[in-house]
Amino acid sequence: MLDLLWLVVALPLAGFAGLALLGPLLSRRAVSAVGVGSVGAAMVVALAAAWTFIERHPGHGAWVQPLWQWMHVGSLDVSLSLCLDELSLVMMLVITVVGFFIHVYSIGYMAGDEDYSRFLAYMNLFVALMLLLALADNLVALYLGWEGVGLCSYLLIGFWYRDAANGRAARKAFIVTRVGDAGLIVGLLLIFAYLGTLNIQDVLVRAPAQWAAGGALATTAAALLLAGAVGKSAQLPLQVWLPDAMAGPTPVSALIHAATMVTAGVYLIARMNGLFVLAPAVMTLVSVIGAATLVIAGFSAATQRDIKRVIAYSTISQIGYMFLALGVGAWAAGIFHVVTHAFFKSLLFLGAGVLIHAVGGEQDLFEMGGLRRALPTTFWAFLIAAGALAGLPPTGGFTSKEAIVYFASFSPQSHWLLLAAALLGVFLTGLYTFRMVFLAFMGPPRHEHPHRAPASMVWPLAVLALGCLATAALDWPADLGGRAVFSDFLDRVLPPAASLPVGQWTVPALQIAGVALSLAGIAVAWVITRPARVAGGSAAGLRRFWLAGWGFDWLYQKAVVRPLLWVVWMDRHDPVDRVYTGLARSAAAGHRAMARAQSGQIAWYALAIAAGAVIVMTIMVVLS
Amino acid sequence: MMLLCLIIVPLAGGLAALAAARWSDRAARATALAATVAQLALACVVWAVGGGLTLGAGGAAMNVDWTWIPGLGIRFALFVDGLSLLLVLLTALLGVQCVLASWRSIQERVGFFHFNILAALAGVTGVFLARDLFLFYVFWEMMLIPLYFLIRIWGHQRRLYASLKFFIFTQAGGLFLLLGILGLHFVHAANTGESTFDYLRLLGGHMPLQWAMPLMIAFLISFAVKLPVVPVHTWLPDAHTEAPTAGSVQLAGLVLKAGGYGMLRMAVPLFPAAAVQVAPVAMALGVVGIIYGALLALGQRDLKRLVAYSSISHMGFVMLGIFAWNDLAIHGAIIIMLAHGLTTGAMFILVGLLDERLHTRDLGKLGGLWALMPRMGGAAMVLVMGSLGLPGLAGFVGELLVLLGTFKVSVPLAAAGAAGLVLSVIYSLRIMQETFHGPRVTESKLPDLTPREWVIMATLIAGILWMGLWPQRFLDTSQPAVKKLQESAVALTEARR
Amino acid sequence: MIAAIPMEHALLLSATLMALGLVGVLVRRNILFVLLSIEIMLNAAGVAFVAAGSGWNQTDGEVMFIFILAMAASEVAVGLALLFQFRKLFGTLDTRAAATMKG
Amino acid sequence: MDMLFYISGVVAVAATVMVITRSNAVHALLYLIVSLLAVAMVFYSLGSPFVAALEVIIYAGAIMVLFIFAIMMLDLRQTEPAQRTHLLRPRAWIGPVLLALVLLGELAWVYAASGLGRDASGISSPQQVGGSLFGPYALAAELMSLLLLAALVGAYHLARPDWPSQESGRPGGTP
Amino acid sequence: MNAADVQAMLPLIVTAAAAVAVMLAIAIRRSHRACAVLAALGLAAAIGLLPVAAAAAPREISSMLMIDRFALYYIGLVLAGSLAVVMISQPYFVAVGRGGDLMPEEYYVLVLLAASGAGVLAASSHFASFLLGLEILSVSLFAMIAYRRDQAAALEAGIKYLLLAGVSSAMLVFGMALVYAARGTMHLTQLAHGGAGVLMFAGMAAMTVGIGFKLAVVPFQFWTPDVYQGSSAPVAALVATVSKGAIFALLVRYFWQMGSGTAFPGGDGATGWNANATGGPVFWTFAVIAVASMFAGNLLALQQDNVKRILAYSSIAHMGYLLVAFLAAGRLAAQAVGIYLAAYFVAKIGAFAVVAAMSNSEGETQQVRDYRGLAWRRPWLAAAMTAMLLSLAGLPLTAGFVGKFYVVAAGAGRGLWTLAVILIINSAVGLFYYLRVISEMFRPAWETDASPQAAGPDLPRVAWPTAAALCVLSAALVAIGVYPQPLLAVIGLLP
Repeated sequence: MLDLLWLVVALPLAGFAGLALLGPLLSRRAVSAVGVGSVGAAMVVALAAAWTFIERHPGHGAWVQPLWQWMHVGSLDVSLSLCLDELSLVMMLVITVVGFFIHVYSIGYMAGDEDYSRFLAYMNLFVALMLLLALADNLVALYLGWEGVGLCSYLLIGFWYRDAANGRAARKAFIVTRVGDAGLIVGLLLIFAYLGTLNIQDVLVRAPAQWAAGGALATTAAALLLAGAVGKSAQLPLQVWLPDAMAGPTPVSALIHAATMVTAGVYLIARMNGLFVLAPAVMTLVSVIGAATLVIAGFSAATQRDIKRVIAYSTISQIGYMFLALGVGAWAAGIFHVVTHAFFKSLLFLGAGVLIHAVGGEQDLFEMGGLRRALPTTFWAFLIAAGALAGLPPTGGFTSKEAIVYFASFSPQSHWLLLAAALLGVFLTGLYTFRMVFLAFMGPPRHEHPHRAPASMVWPLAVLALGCLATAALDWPADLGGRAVFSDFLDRVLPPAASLPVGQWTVPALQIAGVALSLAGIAVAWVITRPARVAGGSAAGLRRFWLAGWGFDWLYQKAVVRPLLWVVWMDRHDPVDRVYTGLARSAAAGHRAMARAQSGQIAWYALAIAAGAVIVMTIMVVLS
Repeated sequence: MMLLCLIIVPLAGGLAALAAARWSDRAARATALAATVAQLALACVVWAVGGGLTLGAGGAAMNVDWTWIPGLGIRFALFVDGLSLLLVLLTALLGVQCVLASWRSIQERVGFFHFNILAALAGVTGVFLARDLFLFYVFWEMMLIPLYFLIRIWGHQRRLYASLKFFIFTQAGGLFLLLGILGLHFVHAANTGESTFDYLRLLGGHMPLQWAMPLMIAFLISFAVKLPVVPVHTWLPDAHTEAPTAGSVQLAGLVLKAGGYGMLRMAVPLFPAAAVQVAPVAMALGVVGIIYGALLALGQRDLKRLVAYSSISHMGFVMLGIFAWNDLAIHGAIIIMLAHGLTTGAMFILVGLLDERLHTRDLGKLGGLWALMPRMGGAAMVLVMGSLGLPGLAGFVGELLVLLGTFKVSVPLAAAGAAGLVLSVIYSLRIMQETFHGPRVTESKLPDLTPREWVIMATLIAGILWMGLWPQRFLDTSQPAVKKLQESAVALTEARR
Repeated sequence: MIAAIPMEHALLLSATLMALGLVGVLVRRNILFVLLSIEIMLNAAGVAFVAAGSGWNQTDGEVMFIFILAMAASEVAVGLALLFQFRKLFGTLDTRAAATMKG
Repeated sequence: MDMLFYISGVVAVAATVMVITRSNAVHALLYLIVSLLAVAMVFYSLGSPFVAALEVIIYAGAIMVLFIFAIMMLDLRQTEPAQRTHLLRPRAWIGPVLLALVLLGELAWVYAASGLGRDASGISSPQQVGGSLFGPYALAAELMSLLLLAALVGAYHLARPDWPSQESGRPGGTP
Repeated sequence: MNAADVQAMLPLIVTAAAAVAVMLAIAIRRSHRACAVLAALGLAAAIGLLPVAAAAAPREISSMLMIDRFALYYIGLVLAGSLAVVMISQPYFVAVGRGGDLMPEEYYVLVLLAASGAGVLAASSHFASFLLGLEILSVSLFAMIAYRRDQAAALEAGIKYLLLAGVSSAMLVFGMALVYAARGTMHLTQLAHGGAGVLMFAGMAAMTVGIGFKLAVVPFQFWTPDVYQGSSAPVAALVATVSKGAIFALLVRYFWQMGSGTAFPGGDGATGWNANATGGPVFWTFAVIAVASMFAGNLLALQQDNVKRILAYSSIAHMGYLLVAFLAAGRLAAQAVGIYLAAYFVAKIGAFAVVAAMSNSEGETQQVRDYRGLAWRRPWLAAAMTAMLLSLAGLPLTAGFVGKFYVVAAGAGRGLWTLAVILIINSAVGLFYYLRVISEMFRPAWETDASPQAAGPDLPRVAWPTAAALCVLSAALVAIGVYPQPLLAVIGLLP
């Protein structure tokens, strides 16, 4: 079954090719069949492959399926190969499973769109490239997937291309992530230059052997990879693109900007764990970035009016948690949060999609309200997801977040500030999540007849809600009687997280504190969303600052974009050309001056001859 | 003989097209198409026969070596290796596209037009195949005149200015090449007593640095103008912008490659010791080109001009790669040349198609065309992505290899080159945004790609994908040639170890 | 008739005549006078030849003088013919009139 | 005989100065004839009587007469006023005279520096000259005939009257 | 003078005899066509006799003419050039002379005389033949330049050329006298041996004025554009080629020997200059002149609107280029001069032939704008003109390129890098004005609002002699450009 692994990537790719080339010719139904079916088939193959992998349990190692040689020049040997190990397996499953349900959801959500086939084509392409990213066994192939999903993100954010604002958002996403990618590519260069390979396994073997821990090379390499991760995962300081990326259709937000692509940065760091371990400074940086991001994004999320922007900021914030986890060495916890986050965040987006659909495209929370009765299934699914996001038991979110909070306090790399940030984040998460829930579902209904969503949109919500709950079982805390199945599974490829010795009651205490803080946040949310206060939803002072995402956009506009545009503007006529124009002008001036000497006057010509005679005579006589 | 045929076929085809035009325009087009297809087929045969050829191999069936001007040891000699072969393949492929792309857009003086197209093709092919430096120079200049006419007669509004500028720049550069070739000849003659212009004999001759340096610079100036390298690039935007589509394709796809080829084949291997000294400056100029070209591309409103400046940016990578001079960088430079030929060639054709339909290239007057022409939009998307170096497409392979190679030589330059990738995203996406995306500018119905146009685009895009996903076939072709080049330029190769 | 004139002196005379002829060519604006001045210069060259021939005790100088004479005659003949036509078309002999072509 | 050379030399120079400064064509021509005669005396003093005779006969005789014909035909006895005022302006003279002086100075220096030390006193009879002209220089003499032919044809073409439709009023003529 | 002498001089004798024959023919009956045919036949016969003369070469004839292969090559060049000029002259005078009283018959006498004068110059080995050859050429040219005597421009050109040529000839003769005074001989081989004193150099300086005037190099170049513009196109072609080519051959022959102490030919691989001479007075004089000519010629032509003046200025620049080869000296330089002059002859005469072909009784087509769209109206004429201009610009596959290549090669081979670089830079500048003309000719019809026919004057039909001449010239241009070996083999026989 593992031999068919390539199909996981190839099926969505084939779906893309079919839709791109033949899309306009196919019926809507056929388009759905191809677009969703390809991902569904990929999911089946992925599950089968995963099952085989786990069952056969090929020892401590990865299963590699070489596809073809990509480039082989001198010492560079890059092949396209798929590599299945515990980590990529997890990612593969998340991508295919969550991806499949989002595709199903899209059938209903995009039903009215004239570019339906194009949409599914892009989505299929995305799934294929994301899988390639996850399964790549070398950094170049990973980069192929990395850039490829960036392209899909760009295409899908700007899917409704007629609105120039969407196009702007799409370009912003591509360009900002590309800034990070420039760092990533330099990191690749550095790794190849000093380790002589770009194969991930080889790098992880050679790096500790050749590079001293904490050395400059390891630190630089890790920092450069981190730059790529920061860009892709919308972490400080490159987080600005993600809120704007909400311009795309909601399934896109769910799939790309919540469940999969934005967590690629986390995946990259986890994938290259052996390298990051060699660079403690960078590890600290990762955790600091994560902590700072989660707090900053949390505040912003709490002030947004647009439901999708709330979720977007929450995504940034949650990825901050993941970074925090990675930074303190809790690899499995970080990845576990990726998994749970994929479920509850995509569910949130899909739910938001239903809401938006219901109220006729309106995204402003303050224009919603009271939708609980009209959309009961959605309400309950959304509630479960919100609970997971807020870290309430018994959801997957609870387990993963508690694990992160735990390691933030008791990992050898932990610091009380990290813990404080994590806990503050928990509070904020509860606050903004339930502010959203309350504003959307509670209170008096503002819409007489909300649109009912089709079944294809509703049942994926239910499945994902189940997923939110089910994932909790994967790593249920031991003190609550669970088993760390997931962590153990991943610990075969990732370094096990170290922990300081802790007392018996410490873990439950932390859990209680987490839940309590979350509940406190919910309570605050309840208070501020009371109808009486809703009217005062106008932004002022700090709230406006948070609403605007801490002014990062403003800063970049002033510090980067404007100067760049100024340079471009000054430069647009190619100043170098002036030099040549000047040369041509001076030649023309020379021509005019000399042409004036050609006066036609015989006397003048004769004078020239006489002068010439004198000059020639002088040269000859003087030199002889 | 096969190599001679590669040159003769387009030349004869050009004359035949000129003659056929008396009969009908259609006949002229058909003749030209037949000639270019024949050349492509011939090139493919050479490729199939001797994939990884090294210089001089292949015997008389392949090569030609006739006495020409014995007094100075000038011979009519052709050779081929993997490097030349790849570029010849590109030439032949783009030749077909040029004829196809002009099928409808050129309605005036059709015979003369195709004569010029094919003559330029023959010239470029000759440049890639010439073994004798004198012959190389002859072909080098020979391709200019047809291109001049293409711009002058069938160009856009500022064709007069652009054609003059193009001609004078490249010819001035060419004259320095002439000087360099002669200097090389005489220094070689003085050292060995052998009067020859044969590349293979001039190669590896020991030359004192005080001679090698000025000669190298003379060669370099000429190639830098063609490539082009900032600050001798300013002919390019004007020429590319004002040329008719086929002219732009030839300029971008072929003429620029001649510059890169010259550097790879001549400038460095003939003067390795001087190249060691020049390399830092040359690489820095390459990086300057990458960034300067990208900045200028950002500032343009004319779509064609934007693409033209992006060429400067891309060619900066070629310069960087050549002077980094390790196997990775050289291969990268070769792949970039090929990729740029396909991508930018296709891009110019695309702009031509837009111009045909909308009669404007002003980005401010375009937009929202996806709804009208989704196929063309899709093609444009692939090309734009190829231009910004998306992995999986041709350009990325080259850029990656160049950067990998450069990093081993100079970390800051490699980093700066990588930074250029960010700028390339900005201008490339702007193309997409302001043509196919954004609000619609016209309500009138515009035809999407016709079958002919579809074939052009599909071929080129297939090539781009092939080279992006499976470049090994190309790398294998050029590998022995590059190895030979490196062995010739021992000094620089050593310096890079 | 034994004279002991240094050759330099004769050559100096010729040079002086040459210079005067040159001044005439440069200063005069009448075509006729310019022609006259050219005759002076040719004559000066003749003097130099005769002096040199005399100095080297050869007849070559004198033969050359004869050729110069023929040359002067030819130039004058064609020159004066041109002069007539010029006067006829331009109505003047001023060299400044012969400046319609320039630049 | 020395004195003859120097005196006639001075006369030649003085007369030549007069030629180039006169505004009246006939006067100038007469001074030129004086100058040529003086040069003939110089030739004589240099021991070249045959050439001296030729100078008088052909130069002063034939060629100058051509000029006189021309002056008469063109009615140039009265000079145009513009010519005269031009000649009175010193600025017209400065440049040419300076140039000529530099040239003369250089030549004088060259003569002094070259140190020939020869006397221009070789005497050649008309016989010798003739012998040489039709001996070693026979070919050149033939060429001279070609030269004169060219002059003849050229002058004839340029100066022939308009034909067949002769313009009236303007003087034309043959030399 | 014996039979062998006569044999060696046959081409010159035939040319001169043809002149006499034409004159006699005129005396019998005025017939334009007959005169032209006679002149052409005479020149063709003279060219045909070159191998016969070569059989007797090298041979010095009565210390006046050195008929060696060097001389014969340039005599051949001069005669061929004259023949081409005769071929384009006949239709030209038919076209422009319509309705006037122009009597073109004497013109052919003058052409033949000029050709013989030029031939004498090319073979001259004595000041006497130098002086007389030059004067035969000059006097013929005086009359030919002003030949269309009803044209003010022609007269103006004639007067200018006559007066200035008179001054420069006087300087030349004076210089000869000084050299003679210094060395007591006027014979080249004797002049070549023995040292050169300051008096000799002063003489050579004065001679340089005369030679420089004929070559039209700076600062003796001023007459060139005016004379080219004013004279008939075929005459301008003659002035530009035959006169300059002969003088250049003479310059090479004389100045490579005078003052260098080295005999000519300078032996195998040896050069005219000895090593000291490269930095010597003659070298520096001509180096300055060459550089000034290159720059002045090209700059002056840059924005010129008159095609004939462009060709005039370009010829100034070309003489500057040629002087680089002259300065390089030696076997390669001799080849360079030979092939460059051949290429220059072909292209210049060809260009003037096109100008002549476009002339009619209303005048000559001189303005660049008159050539607008010529490529569409008269494609072959435009093609020929383009080829000529590209050759003058020195583009490959034309004769001009081979010439330029050899000149640069000669300069580079001698280490004259500065001059070579200046030459290169000037070539680039020169492109501009050649291209301007080409660009006008190929100006597409859709570029102007007016129809192309309205843009220029009515074009006459191209008569067959002109067409034939253009065909031959174009063929020669391409042949030399593509396969110069046969010509090089001929020149290779030079010293």
